[in-house]
Amino acid sequence: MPEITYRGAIHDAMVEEMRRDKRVFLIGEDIGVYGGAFGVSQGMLAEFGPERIRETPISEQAIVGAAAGAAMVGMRPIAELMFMDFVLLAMEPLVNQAAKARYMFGGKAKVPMVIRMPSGSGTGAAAQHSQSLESILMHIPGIKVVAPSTPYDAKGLLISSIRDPNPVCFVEHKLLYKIKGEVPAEEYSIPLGVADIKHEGRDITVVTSGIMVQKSIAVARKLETEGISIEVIDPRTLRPLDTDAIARSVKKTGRLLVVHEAVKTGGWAGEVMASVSESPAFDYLDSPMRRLTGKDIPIPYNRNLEAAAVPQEEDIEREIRAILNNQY
Amino acid sequence: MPEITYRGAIHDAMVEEMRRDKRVFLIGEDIGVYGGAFGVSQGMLAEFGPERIRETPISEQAIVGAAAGAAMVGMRPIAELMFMDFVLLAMEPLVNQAAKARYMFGGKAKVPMVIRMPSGSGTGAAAQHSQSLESILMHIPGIKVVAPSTPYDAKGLLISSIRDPNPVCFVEHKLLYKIKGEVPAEEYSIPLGVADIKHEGRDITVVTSGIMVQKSIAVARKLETEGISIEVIDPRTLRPLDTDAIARSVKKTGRLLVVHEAVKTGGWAGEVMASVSESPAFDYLDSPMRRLTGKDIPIPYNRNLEAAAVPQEEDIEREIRAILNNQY
Amino acid sequence: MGTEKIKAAYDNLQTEDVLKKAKELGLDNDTLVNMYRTMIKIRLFEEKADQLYALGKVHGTMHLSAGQEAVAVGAGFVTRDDDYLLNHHRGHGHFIASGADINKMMAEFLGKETGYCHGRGGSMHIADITANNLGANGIVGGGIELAAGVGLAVQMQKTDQLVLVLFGDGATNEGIFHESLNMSAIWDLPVIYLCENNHYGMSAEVARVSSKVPFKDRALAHGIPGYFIDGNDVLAVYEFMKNATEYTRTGKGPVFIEVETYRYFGHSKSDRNLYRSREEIEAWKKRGPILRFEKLLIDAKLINDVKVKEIYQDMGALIEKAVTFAENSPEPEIKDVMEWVYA
Amino acid sequence: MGTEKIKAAYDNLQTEDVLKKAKELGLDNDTLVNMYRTMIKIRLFEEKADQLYALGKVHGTMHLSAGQEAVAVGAGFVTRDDDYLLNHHRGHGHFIASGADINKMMAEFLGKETGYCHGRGGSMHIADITANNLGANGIVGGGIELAAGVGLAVQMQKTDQLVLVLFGDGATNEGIFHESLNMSAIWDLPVIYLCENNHYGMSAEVARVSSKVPFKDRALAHGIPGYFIDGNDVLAVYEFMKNATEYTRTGKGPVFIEVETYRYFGHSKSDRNLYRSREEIEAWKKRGPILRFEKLLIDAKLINDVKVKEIYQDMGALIEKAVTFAENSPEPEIKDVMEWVYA
Ligand SMILES: Cc1ncc(C[n+]2csc(CCOP(=O)(O)OP(=O)(O)O)c2C)c(N)n1
Ligand SMILES: Cc1ncc(C[n+]2csc(CCOP(=O)(O)OP(=O)(O)O)c2C)c(N)n1
Ligand SMILES: [Mg+2]
Ligand SMILES: [Mg+2]
Repeated sequence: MPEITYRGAIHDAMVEEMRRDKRVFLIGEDIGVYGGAFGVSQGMLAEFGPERIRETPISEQAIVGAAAGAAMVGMRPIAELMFMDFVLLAMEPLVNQAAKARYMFGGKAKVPMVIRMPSGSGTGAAAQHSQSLESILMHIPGIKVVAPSTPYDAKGLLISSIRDPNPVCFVEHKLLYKIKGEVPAEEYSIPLGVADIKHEGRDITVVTSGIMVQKSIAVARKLETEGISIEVIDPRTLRPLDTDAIARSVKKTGRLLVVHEAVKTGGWAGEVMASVSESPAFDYLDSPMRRLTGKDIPIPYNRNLEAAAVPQEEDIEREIRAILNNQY
Repeated sequence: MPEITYRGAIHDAMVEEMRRDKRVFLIGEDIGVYGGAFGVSQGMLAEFGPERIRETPISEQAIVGAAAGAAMVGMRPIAELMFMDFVLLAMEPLVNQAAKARYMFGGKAKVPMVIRMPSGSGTGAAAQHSQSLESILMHIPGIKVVAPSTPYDAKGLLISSIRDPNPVCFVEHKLLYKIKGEVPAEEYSIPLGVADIKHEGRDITVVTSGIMVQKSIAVARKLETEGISIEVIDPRTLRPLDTDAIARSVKKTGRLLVVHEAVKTGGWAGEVMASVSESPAFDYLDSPMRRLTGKDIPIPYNRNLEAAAVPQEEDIEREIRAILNNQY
Repeated sequence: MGTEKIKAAYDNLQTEDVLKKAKELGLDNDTLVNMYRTMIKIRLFEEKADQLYALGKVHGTMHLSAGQEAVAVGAGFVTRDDDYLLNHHRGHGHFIASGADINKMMAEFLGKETGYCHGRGGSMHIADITANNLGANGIVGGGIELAAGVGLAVQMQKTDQLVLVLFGDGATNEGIFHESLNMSAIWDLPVIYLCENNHYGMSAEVARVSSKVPFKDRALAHGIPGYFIDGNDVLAVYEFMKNATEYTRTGKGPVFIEVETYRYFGHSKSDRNLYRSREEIEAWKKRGPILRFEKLLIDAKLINDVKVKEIYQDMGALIEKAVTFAENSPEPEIKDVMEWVYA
Repeated sequence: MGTEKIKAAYDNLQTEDVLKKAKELGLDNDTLVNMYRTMIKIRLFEEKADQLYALGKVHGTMHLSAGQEAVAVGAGFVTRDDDYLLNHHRGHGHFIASGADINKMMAEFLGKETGYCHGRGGSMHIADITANNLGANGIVGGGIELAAGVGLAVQMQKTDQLVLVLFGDGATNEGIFHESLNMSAIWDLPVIYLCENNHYGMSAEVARVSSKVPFKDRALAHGIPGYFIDGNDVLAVYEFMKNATEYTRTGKGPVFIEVETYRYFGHSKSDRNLYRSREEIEAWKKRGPILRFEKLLIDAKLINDVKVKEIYQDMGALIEKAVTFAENSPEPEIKDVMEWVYA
């Protein structure tokens, strides 16, 4: 299989779907000749023209509102928000309109749209350009939340997201754009709501997402040499969350660590723990469920502080060892 | 002690603080002669005049932005959002500005402001006017989230919120406005971050907030006659969350039920469970932690559906019995 | 309001001149009477809604449009069935004028399974997606938020439909108003922004919360043609809407029309009308859209007192039938409460 | 840009006329030279920032204002120390012109503990709250969002301070722009909205994303005095700002000034300048604000080539000192990472 970047995988998914289905179009800021702030849509203006690579004013509420409106009448917009932080300007159309239209109107509306949003810290962009807000989006009935961690997942999940008849928030961690991975040349898609075991193991289940999947895999590989066997579960879609897969793994390992970059309080680790507590897996727990998360702070600018604000490989390793040694 | 309504308690807290401190003012829509959509500010225009009862255009982003700006330069605004749902229009100034200014600027800014917001269902206001979004607000470092369940708490907590040097989201459940309770005539305040045991018990801990506190107390009283002893813990502030008080109670009872009106997925029940899992109380659990929450749907209009969308007393009772009978 | 106003030409015209003008607009006598009939239908619907509320039969809130019928009818008789309607919270009249089934509306109002939204939406969310009626909106500015996108879809789908979006004076102060107008203007989207200036946004008198009136100036600042007209004159609304649709339907871009009107009932159920005087309300009722159009049609001998009475009876009977339909309709089943969150 | 423009009167004036006008504005020779010096300081700061970035010494992003110095200096020399400044992402120049300590700025840029924000904020969030400098903002429109509230506080505190809020052409398309202007207008708040129209918002050419230019029309639609002037003419900026502050400081309400200017560097680090031509950039450099002011001052014999060289050297030395200060400053301590979330 060819190796491509995460950025390239997202680009390819959009291009292929736009070729296949003329209802699909991209709307957002600087997505044309600039190619998007992270270069994801480079070259698309040349192929599809300004009608379908719809460059907007700096008006996030109108971008998401327009996407929702267009979706309600038969289009399949992909809206790009330049940074996930800016979804805070578009919560009204997303939550009060797109997410609720179908239910409010008694099942008669459909709002098939995707909002792509680069998330997370690590680029020195500081507090207003580094947030991981997926826990907030997960809390909204009517929308789906997808957060791929590899090029393969990114392409397959984006294709499913574009074809999905519901509003989908598609979270792209900035640090993932450059990573490479194998992606089939032929068409494929990955269903939403199905977790993936990124590393099989017996001793502890690590549920994690986005960039933290990459970090957790690295730790799993490292500790494997010591005979510590870690199962890394990547839900891939945070809503709907594949609670069965998580429960299955916890039943097997008896231990759970949830790792996310989002800040701790109110973060989605709690949702995972609640789901385990509600499942028969709870009785299989050999130790308390734990979480390792971003610190409860805005992301600082300074490089070292920024790194200290979110889990790093050492932290994951330390936490896993602590749990396995019953030190908590 | 005199008995006053929850609405009256909030009104009195504002009036007393405005008399005491001329930096305090109220800003929002229809807060003047109309007295606010829920009548909370009735009569305040007459006492304080249009300068300090600052009636705005329908511009929620500007309201919260203006409150943040004024707070940064020495005022102590109370912003009223007519419905909590409209905070979705003001997430940018709240989350990217007010919550982060202090950290971003290296500890040099202070943003002492309160945003009052009526939450919840039960009035037939349907999907866009009935949300319980406190779980989202809880996830933001830099802001505090307060949600009183009685007139006494409402007044004491609002006074502390107004005096607090940080942005505080003050969540008022609509169905509480009419309930009455004893409130001291003399000045008092309740510190933020301290839970209250609303009903003491031994068999199970129910952690709950807002209107669900009232419902849980009713169930506790009812089941008491059967010898079932329920401890109802009301965190009162959701951020900071008094995790010690929760852990203490769980250690005592060995069982935990979290009840909230907010929808299930990503709701703050998960946070409570995570905190218990992280605390020594986890080892005292005699059964899995459970949650009873709003259903994962937008709030429907029809009266019966609306009631079915969120926990009712029967549901709380059933859930408690199930846990105590080890049926889950 | 202390602002210049483009008065519709009808005020100082003689009856025969008006009729001539109506004919030029393509309105024959039957249509004129039909417009009147629809205004009565709306008025009676709103009055009945108010009564049902008083009787405790309605659980939620409602925003009644009595007094604003000329806007609904003047606009609704211009737009085509396949045009898109984005309505607002004070939207009953517009739905009726655009041909909605009042049985299903009333049933929705009572939260019944037979309502347009199967009782899930209520007054504030009545929609009929299959008829391109994209719903009332509980969020002030909510329709405006969606409008540019619907217009964009129409443009990309290359049809000659258009989007009519309704909102009040209060909504013009939401930021999305500006974002939406800007977007529609730069892309020449087929959107007609119809602003019902009824002098108040809830309790807020327009001039107290708005930098400058009329609001059409805000449209002009976006290079969008903007008009300020008498919204209690149904023929004036019809004429400006007709011109606007012709302009917009041929790809020339958005149009903004602000109509001056007045609501008779309180803002919603909780309103004690403290912000305005009884005299003001009475004065506006004397200039009411129905009385005025009725007088014209009587002068023109298109109707007479007997006919008026008959129309009131007919429309009243329809409303009663709708109430009966709604009251006899089943409640939604609780087991279905989780349906329709996702497609 | 194809729009009418109020040309500052200076362009076609003789040197002596300009000097006379400057004197009328209260600018003596020393101040004029000082303005020039400050422009050089800004330019050299920005060029150094670019170099530091290229050397890998800066972790985050940055938005440089080279080419826009006349705006910063023209405005910064008018406002008082106790006025409030709400800056935007392209804000280094404004901080420098308003008297900020470049050591602390440079240290913040390098993320050091000695920086204005102790390394927590970086280029996009430099602030000096004690000096009423309320910060740059990473959110387009972020300052505009806060401005009305700061103005409201000033009004309630009954001082004669004012609020200067800066933003680009791109920010005028955010809804908050409209909400903020409306709010300032209805309450006569002491806010000066200064829009730096540098022809692009990132890659978006103004006319492609904006319904109508100049943006001053949007202010006029709110009844706010609006001007469109040459932003590369430091004296023109000074004059209009001076008039605006006099108007605003005396309680007459907000003013909007749009200045036309141009940025030389890319939008930020990731910019490959594909949306504009090298020729365009060069043409604007020829009309650059520094060259132009320099020529005037030389003609007027206030400076000469030797003096120019000296100023460059002096300012360069200051910048070098700032870099040294910053580089020698300690990093924040990791143990303090949780500090300052709450007061
Ligand atoms: C975003 C938002 N803010 C506030 C409200 C509460 N609200 C509902 S209608 C209304 C007044 C609207 O005034 P206007 O737009 O003039 O319409 P009218 O009611 O006069 O028809 C208000 C403040 C809301 N529903 N949505
Ligand atoms: C709300 C928001 N949307 C988008 C961005 C990304 N962004 C940063 S600067 C910028 C361009 C701003 O253009 P303009 O206002 O003209 O200022 P300039 O950069 O030209 O000085 C964009 C799109 C942002 N920071 N905030
Ligand atoms: Mg109105
Ligand atoms: Mg610009």
